[in-house]
Amino acid sequence: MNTRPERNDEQVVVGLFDPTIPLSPVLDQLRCEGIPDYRMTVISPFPLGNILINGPVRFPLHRITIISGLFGIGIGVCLSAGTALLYPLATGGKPIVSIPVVGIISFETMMLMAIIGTFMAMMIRIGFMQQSDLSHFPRTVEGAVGLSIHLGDETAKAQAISSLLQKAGAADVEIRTVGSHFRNGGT
Amino acid sequence: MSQDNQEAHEPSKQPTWSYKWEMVVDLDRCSGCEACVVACHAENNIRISGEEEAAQGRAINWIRIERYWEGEYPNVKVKFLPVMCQHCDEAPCEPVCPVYASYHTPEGLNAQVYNRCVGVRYCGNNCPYVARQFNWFDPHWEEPLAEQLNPDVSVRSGGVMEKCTFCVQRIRRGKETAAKEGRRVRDGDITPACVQSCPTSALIFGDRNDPDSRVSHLKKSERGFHLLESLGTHPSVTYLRRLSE
Amino acid sequence: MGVLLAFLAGGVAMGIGALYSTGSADLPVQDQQPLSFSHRLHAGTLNINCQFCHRYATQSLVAGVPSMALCQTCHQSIKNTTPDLQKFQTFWNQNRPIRWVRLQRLPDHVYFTHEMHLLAGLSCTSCHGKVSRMSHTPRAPSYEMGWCLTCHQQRGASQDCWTCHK
Amino acid sequence: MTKRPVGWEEIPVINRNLLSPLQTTTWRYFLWVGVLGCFVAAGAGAWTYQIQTGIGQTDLHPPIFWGSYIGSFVFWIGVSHSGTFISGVLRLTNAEWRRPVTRMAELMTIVALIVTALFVFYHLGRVWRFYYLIPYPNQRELWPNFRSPLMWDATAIFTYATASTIYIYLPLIPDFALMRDRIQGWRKPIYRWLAVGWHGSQAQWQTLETAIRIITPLIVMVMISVHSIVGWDFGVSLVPGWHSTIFAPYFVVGAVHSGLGMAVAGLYILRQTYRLDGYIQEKHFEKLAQLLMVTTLVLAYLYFAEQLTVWYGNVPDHMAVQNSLLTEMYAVPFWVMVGCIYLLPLLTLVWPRFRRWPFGLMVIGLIINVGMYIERMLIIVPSLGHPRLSFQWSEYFPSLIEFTIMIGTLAFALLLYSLALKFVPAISIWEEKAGRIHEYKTREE
Repeated sequence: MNTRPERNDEQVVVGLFDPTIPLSPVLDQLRCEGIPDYRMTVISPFPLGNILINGPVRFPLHRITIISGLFGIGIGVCLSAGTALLYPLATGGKPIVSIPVVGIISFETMMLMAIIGTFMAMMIRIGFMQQSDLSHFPRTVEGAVGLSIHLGDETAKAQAISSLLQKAGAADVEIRTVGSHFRNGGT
Repeated sequence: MSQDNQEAHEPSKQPTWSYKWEMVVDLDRCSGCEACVVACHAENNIRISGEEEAAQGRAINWIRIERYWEGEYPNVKVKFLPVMCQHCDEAPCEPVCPVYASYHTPEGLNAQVYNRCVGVRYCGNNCPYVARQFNWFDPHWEEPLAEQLNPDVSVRSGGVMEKCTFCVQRIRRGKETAAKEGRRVRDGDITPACVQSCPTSALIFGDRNDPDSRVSHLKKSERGFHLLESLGTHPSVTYLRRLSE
Repeated sequence: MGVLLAFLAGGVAMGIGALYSTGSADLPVQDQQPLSFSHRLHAGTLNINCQFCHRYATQSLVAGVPSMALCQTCHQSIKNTTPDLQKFQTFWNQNRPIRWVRLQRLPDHVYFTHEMHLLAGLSCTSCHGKVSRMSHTPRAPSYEMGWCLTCHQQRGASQDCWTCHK
Repeated sequence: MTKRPVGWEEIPVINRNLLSPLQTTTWRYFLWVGVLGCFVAAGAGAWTYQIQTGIGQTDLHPPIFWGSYIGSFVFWIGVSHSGTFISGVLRLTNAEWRRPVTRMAELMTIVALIVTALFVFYHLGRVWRFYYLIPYPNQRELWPNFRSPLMWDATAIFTYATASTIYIYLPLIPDFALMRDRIQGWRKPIYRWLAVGWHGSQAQWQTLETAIRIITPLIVMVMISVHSIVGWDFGVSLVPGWHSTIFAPYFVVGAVHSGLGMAVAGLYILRQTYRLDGYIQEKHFEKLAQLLMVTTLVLAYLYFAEQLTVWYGNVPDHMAVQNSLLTEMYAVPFWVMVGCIYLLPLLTLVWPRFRRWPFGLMVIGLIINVGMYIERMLIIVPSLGHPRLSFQWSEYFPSLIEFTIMIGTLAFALLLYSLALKFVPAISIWEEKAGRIHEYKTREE
């Protein structure tokens, strides 16, 4: 899943495309060349909408939301009912464990936990997807859509792929070698 | 050492009695003299507000005599209504307190724990009798007035809600005396300051769980009513209607 | 720049805090008694009952500090060999009270009665510790609410707030 | 005024335009911040004075135990609904026009929530004991009383504040990444940290969008619950004039009403200050004006329903409150309020031409907020001033200290907002880009 290269001198072909050019045909061509999906990364300054790469396995974020929401209900019940039972003090004819109160507090803690849980899961997920600094192109900031292909062992394909990208309409193609000097922003 | 050897750790064998403190206010006897107000101030270390604050409506009184006028001069009739905390069984002030500073004691008293109070003042809003009073500033007594403070009642700092306690310090003492003698509190053992000072005996205090107590008898009077009874707060203070009406 | 600002802010806060806390903290110096009275000697070696000196414990809220006359019942027949005993005699001769520093304190909002606790069968040492082994009585650790509550729970005493709060 | 470019070439322009407020600061900004700082200092001084001497520095007295602080609390939490409503509900309904508006409104939410929390502290009689309100295990073995509506409130506001912070942060991540790349200096490491290694790969976009999609409906529900609970603070009490079932929905709509008003006003001011005419267009104002029209009508309907019920029921305790509003003590503020939040918006917003007039809308937005501030006070004071035992009837007007604190806090809100604008772009940059490309593509087809 994580494509961070193991070796230091891995080659990466990077193509920068005008965002109006549809990328799916390019990706299909690359697949024909025998590049597996997990070696390709599409980088854009805004979401492209349609999913281009069958990359990482779908992430069941909603399940985490539900689980942490249920956990939140538990917290709410503990707070509103549990603490009242720990030191029961009668107040104004209201029961020690008052159902509407438990409902209100549990609702709030459910929402709190669901949102925090979803957020944490998402952050961890995004953090894990932080690939090599190579996949970071400052030029995408200016509006280009980047397509990077990690070659892995097949370094010989570099030229072929680069011309393929050029033919597909890439504004700029670059072959980079992953090294430690790319650490800071990759320029 | 002699004390060490006699350490006794079995729970206390004191029998416990259940009490339900109640007050009866006979409006027919109330002359509006406000002796109760003064006595209450002295007994309960109530903050002296002064002229200026009184004008702002901030004078703290745990018991007040409300005056209602009827008719036009010279045919005026005045009605006095002593109002203190009604110690409601279903007190609206209690559940709204976020920190349990206001709660209901097992003896039916509506308690205010001053040191727990953070001063959100919701209880004050929700009391339909406006019986709750707030310390807007720290209290101050000129010397030597500070020497006459009641040591059994804590001095409330600023920012704290307070109200009539039925003189809980006297109740506590009465119960302790009774417990030492191994008996139940007798009717008349405990008199809150207002009751003690009322020259016309318009105020009567006692234990409703004691069927022979004076309050138990007076509560059954056909003159009896509760203040704002329709709100369903079940007050522990019963008023007796004036006879002249 | 940011770090500098943080340090500056922290320094100012600490300075203000230090100024603010001056005089409010309990310093060991403040606990210095006018005479070095030893509980170990009186309650331990001499085995005097606590309530011989603290005589009001069974009858009132406070245990009470003995009057100098009470001390004198024994001390009139004891030779003033130590400087402290001589100091004591000076106090007595000059008709001056000894201003003991109160070490066991409860806040104003707590209602505590020695009487009821002794009546319930507690001993002095349950709360005050083994004073018979203390040559210098230390300031009592703050009697916190949770500490009181634990005992009340164990012994089935009342846990109603108004039992102890006034 | 910036010319609005077409197509994807405009992306660098968007970057430049929207990041420029973060990179260049004029002397006017410093002056503005300085002036606000003075007001904040005055407010802080007033609060310190109040803590030292006592809460009696307010004009509160029995039976009016709540006053301007709680009124302001309700008002500010209402303002906080701007962000959640605009960005939550509009995101939920996939309204394309929301794009340039969301970030500003969300920032407003966060700032308003901070201010809201402040008013709780101003209000406390013994603010140094505020930790009694926090549920944590302690040696006293006592917990807060969750049966109290104030604890519901505390829980709800905590949830809302946390959720809103997360909710504004999520769409900020790509922008933080952009600023990490574009902005040098002391802010860069902060942005790097906040961008959590964002590089814009499709998988990251997918995860982020899923998270936003999940959290959006949740936060809309939280928003509704928060102001319902604020309404119940009043509604569940016994006080005549408060004890009403309509309070929860009425408060929610009222909150959205003032939130939208504030958003319109803020939008106009930002557009003028940072010359964002190319981004915030008349159509955005028009949409907001339409929403305002809806909230005005719904609010007026709910208000009428409440007052009608009281009037027809003719219960003396309740009538005392209503009479004091309609004809007696509080008649002037009441009718000003009616004019500000119902009549004026209705009379102006019905005109289609007015709805496209940004300046006019800003004025209406501010008037609505003045009206809503009065309305919050009028909910609290007349009701408390007329308890059932008429011997205790009383009146109240905020003291100088209260005014100073309220104004200082308003300045604090503006200051926070102004400072935030130097740290985050006022318009969500990536959403703006996505919107442009979306527009471009649909135009091509």
